[in-house]
Amino acid sequence: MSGSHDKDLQSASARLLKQSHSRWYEWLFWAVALSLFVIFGDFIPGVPTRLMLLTEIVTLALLALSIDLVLGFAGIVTLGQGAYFGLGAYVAALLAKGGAGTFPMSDPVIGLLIAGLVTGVFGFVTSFLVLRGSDLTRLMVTLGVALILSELANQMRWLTGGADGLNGVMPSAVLGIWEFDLWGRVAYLYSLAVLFICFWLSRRIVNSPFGLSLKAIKNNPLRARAIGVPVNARLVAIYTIAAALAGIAGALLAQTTQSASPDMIAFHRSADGLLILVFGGAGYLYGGLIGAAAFRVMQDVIGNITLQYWQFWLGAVLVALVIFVRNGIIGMMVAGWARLRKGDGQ
Amino acid sequence: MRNRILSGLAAGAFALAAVPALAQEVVKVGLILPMTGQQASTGRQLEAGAKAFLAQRGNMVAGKRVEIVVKDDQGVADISKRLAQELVVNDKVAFLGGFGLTPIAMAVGPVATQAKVPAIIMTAATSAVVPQSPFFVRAGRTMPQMTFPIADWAAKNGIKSAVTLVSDYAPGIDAEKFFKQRFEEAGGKVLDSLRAPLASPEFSPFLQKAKDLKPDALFLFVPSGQGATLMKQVIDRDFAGSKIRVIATGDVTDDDLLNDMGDSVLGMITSHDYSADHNSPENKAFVEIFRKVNNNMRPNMMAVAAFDGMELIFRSLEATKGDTNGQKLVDAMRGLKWMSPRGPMEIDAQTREAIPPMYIRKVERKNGELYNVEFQDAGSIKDPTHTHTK
Amino acid sequence: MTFVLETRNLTKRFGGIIATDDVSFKLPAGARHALIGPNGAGKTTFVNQLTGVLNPTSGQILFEGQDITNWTVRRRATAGIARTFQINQLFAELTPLESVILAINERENAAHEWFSPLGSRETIVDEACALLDRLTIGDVRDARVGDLPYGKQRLLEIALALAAKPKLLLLDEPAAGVPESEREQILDVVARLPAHVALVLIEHDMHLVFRFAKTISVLVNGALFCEGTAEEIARDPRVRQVYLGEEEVQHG
Amino acid sequence: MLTILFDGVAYGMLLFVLGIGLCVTLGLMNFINLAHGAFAMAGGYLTIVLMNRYGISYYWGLPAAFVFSAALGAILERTLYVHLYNKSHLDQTLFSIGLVFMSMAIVDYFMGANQQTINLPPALDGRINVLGASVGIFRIFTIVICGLLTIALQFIIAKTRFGSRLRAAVDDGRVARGLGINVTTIFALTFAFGSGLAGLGGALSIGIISIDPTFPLKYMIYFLIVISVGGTTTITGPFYASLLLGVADVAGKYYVPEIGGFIIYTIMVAVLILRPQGLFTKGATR
Repeated sequence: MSGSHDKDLQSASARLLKQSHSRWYEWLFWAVALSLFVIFGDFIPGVPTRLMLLTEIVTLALLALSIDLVLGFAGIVTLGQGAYFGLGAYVAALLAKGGAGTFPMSDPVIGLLIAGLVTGVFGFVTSFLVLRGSDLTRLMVTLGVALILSELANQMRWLTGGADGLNGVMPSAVLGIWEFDLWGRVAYLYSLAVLFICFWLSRRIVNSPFGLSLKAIKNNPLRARAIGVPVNARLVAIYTIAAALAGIAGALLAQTTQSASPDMIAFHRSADGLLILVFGGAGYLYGGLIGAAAFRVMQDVIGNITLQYWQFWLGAVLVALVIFVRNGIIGMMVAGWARLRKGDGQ
Repeated sequence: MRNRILSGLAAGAFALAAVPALAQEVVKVGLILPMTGQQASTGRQLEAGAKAFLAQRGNMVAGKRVEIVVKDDQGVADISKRLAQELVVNDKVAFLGGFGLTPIAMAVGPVATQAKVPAIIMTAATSAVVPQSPFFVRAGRTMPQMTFPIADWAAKNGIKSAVTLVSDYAPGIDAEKFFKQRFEEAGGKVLDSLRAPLASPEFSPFLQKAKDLKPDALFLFVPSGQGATLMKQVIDRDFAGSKIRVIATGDVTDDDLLNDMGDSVLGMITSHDYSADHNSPENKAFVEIFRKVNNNMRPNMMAVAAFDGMELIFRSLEATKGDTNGQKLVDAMRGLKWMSPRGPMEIDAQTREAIPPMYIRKVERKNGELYNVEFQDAGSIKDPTHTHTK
Repeated sequence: MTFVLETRNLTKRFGGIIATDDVSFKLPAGARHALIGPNGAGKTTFVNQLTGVLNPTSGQILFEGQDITNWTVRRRATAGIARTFQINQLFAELTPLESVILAINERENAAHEWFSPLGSRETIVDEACALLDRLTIGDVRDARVGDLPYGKQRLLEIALALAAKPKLLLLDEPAAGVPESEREQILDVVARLPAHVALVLIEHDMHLVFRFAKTISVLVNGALFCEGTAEEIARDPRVRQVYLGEEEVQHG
Repeated sequence: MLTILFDGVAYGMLLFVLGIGLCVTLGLMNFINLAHGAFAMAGGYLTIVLMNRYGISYYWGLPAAFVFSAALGAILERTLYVHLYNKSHLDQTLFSIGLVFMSMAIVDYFMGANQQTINLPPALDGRINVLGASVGIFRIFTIVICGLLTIALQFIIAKTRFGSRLRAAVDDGRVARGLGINVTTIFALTFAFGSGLAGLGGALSIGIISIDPTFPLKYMIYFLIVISVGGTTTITGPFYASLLLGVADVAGKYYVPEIGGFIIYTIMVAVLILRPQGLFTKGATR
């Protein structure tokens, strides 16, 4: 009896560990993302270059990923992630502009790290505002912070260029080797690499004991406190991390488009990020990634069909998705998979 | 699961690939316009203007067929930059054009420079735009070109003091700066300069402040398409009763909106290069064809900028005999002169800025509709801000 | 004699209402104590002050001789005060195993680890499995908590509290709402709780109280009405009158 | 000075009528309806069409806008919204944003993208002197209508049978059903009424501003600010919040234009931090 019991115990540990192992479809996902570079990188005659669109998707995906950490795992509803996105964009753009294309100030990687650091600090300071209150309160406080910051960006013309935005943003070559090119090849690979690293870190976070405590807080903060979880400290920590990731996403966008303008910090960034995450499915990490790709591709395709009225069809898809599906695209895939397995069993 | 993911990806890949391959003798013009959102009406006028040009002239020039590709920039700079890049790389456009707002033009500048593709600025009216790229050529007009004539007119017509109220963004600040500069040079005094947020739904505090300062005149500027709310509240505030004249650049009494503003704007004085009422055979033909192909819409200054932008493109292609080398095309545009629906047009050979004719106009009722009726020719003004060459 | 828990003149007012009225109370280590009283007697309010959810208006709370009156919920929890809830307060989306590991992690100060994956500390997983087995819910440790039958959820309530290795465990109506068939299982578990843990049972059910408690306090209108051994309380006519009498009426 | 106060009050009143329907759906039905502005837009455009195309008077346009938006609200509530009551707030947000996108495209298709406006009837146009300050007649008209509406609303909720049933349905839907109250109908009527008020607000607002297809998105933030500052448990909370925000916004832009843009956002954040339940709620802490 004791033998089988020991085996049982081992398998409990192993099963938990297995949850953090990567699956074949995850490898497939990243392999596909990488192969898109070859397909749409103007290497195959007749296939158009869409790397700039893909780069935009990658930055949006990183923004949505950062929202997933706070919303999908810690349960904080936020409409203010655009503030950190925009702040990161301005920091990176100012650095690249200030360095005028020379090392170290214009170096993209250093710019990215500094942008992440600055937004992380700002996220830490503002995180104390979201510790109390209901969903609506948190929504409005985060939105309020974002609106104030975007108004600041508009007013501080001497620094941000005001409504004109910043131009002459010249990040130097990535790692001193690869210059940003017109096809967006370097931009895509660079952003994809950054997304991968950030994703991998996020994945470790949510599968760790720390991540487990976040899920517990999301489920039941009262009980979490009662068993000794320092709820506020954990929320501050994850909010800060997410802010830094959003800042890195903004910095990526500023570097790859070589500009920064007030619309990078505007309300619609926060709204887009949240929309994309819910569209893809919150709480899976991949939701933001798949949501960003699906959303932007859909927007592009419908926009090519009906230039002026694409918003109608996009809206219709959102409405239908909510009515017929739970938990966005991934929720739909999970439900479909479950039905498939059930069918096999019969 | 595998099938689902794969089919999903295949659908995405198909979507990304769904751009037509190009034919040989076609010259493509990529227009990046705001077709949705706040500036959508500007985008519609620009597109309609370009369509009117093709309807009038046909689409063949120098043995090549000109095709227009329109993209929606959603008013967002980074999307515009991506669209410009895709138009250059995928559609192999020979020209870019449009650009609703200054930051959008600024974001596209590096692409035009890197790809050596001429980019025609039709809207963004800040003087700072064109120097950003050697491939920028302006078909519209700049803020000082519009504000100098009205400042001159005010100084000569008994107005000693003024308050300015502009939208808080680059062209607005340009308008404020150049009005003040010119008006004070002529001996006037600007009592205060007010700036309203770009998306402001409520102008009343600013208007009340202007009224309380009791100037001889109130000078207004808001972007094209945004004048209706402002004028409504200006009328409501009853400046005429306080003996304050209201003057503006023509953007406020936009042809697109003017007819809905009602009789209260009758007599308002503005300065601009284009009025749908301009009395010339070129303009009559333009308005006629424009209304015909665009569902009887009335053209405004955006439409004429797109029309002239297409004119520039056709004339430069004629000059290069169909050669689409960007540098040659830009060089061909320098110093071009032609008769536009707005009057005699010229491209400054040094600065690549447009030199449009300017007029002082007054809102009047004609054939049952409101028009900006030109009553004074203010001549052609070079943009005074840059003296750079190249 | 050392006391695990002591309150001195504990008083809580909500506006004009006195919910806890000058309660002075001592609990020895390893006690098996029951806190009873009619509905609205202030039992839950009293417990909420012990665990730090509510702050008393006046008076003191001492834990192992230390004044903990102003400590936070978390600090008390880590010091060794654990509780179960009258209405289940569980993590519906987690599994029982994850829930218990979470509690052990907090106790072992391992919960801030963000890089190493969950389950890499085998001793913690082993301990969690053993605890779940002891509470007879080892078989469902990988199910979703929200999907468990009610009785098993009640047992998980106790497991979560025990995971902290508390010195004092407050059980708030552990068998409330549990169907008769699963009731015995819970009573068994309560009876087998480690002897060194001081237990306070907040209960309505007199069978459960007399079966398990050695000492009893009766709370009426927020004040300590009387205290004594189970036999003394059972015999006390005043208690019968104010409490058991009402109980009869309720059940009748 | 007094003029600024009047302008601010009129602006605030307008915000109140535009936003109160959202407050009702959120506070009473626990539904986040970001598409609320679309109903206001529908009322505004209906009035424009009636006046400019059919020459119907503005005074008829106002009730027509109310009826039209209320009917639209009732239809959408029965066909679409009813599926969403049990979904999460996030799903509701996504859904109603989808509706906003659709409404913007629909209006763009039928009405065009440019700003549209109306000419007020002469009796409402112009200015008069009130206590030595020059005040727009239409702003007084707005204040009077919105003031009457507020009193009527307060009366309906506090004094009528419908009001007490509504309160019961909100407190506990299951119990109310047990008492024989038709909760479904009550919710549908409430939703339609809230939408109708938004439509009326839209028709009133085109007397002060012009309207374009981005209206629902542009005003969404203002509605949310009113609600979060005023709280959702009463009618009076959002009312005072609207007045406060209207006056603060107008006065701020008049006296300190440099920071005028920050004022309402700062007020909102400050209020939410100090009193997360809203500024004008009773017993703020639970």
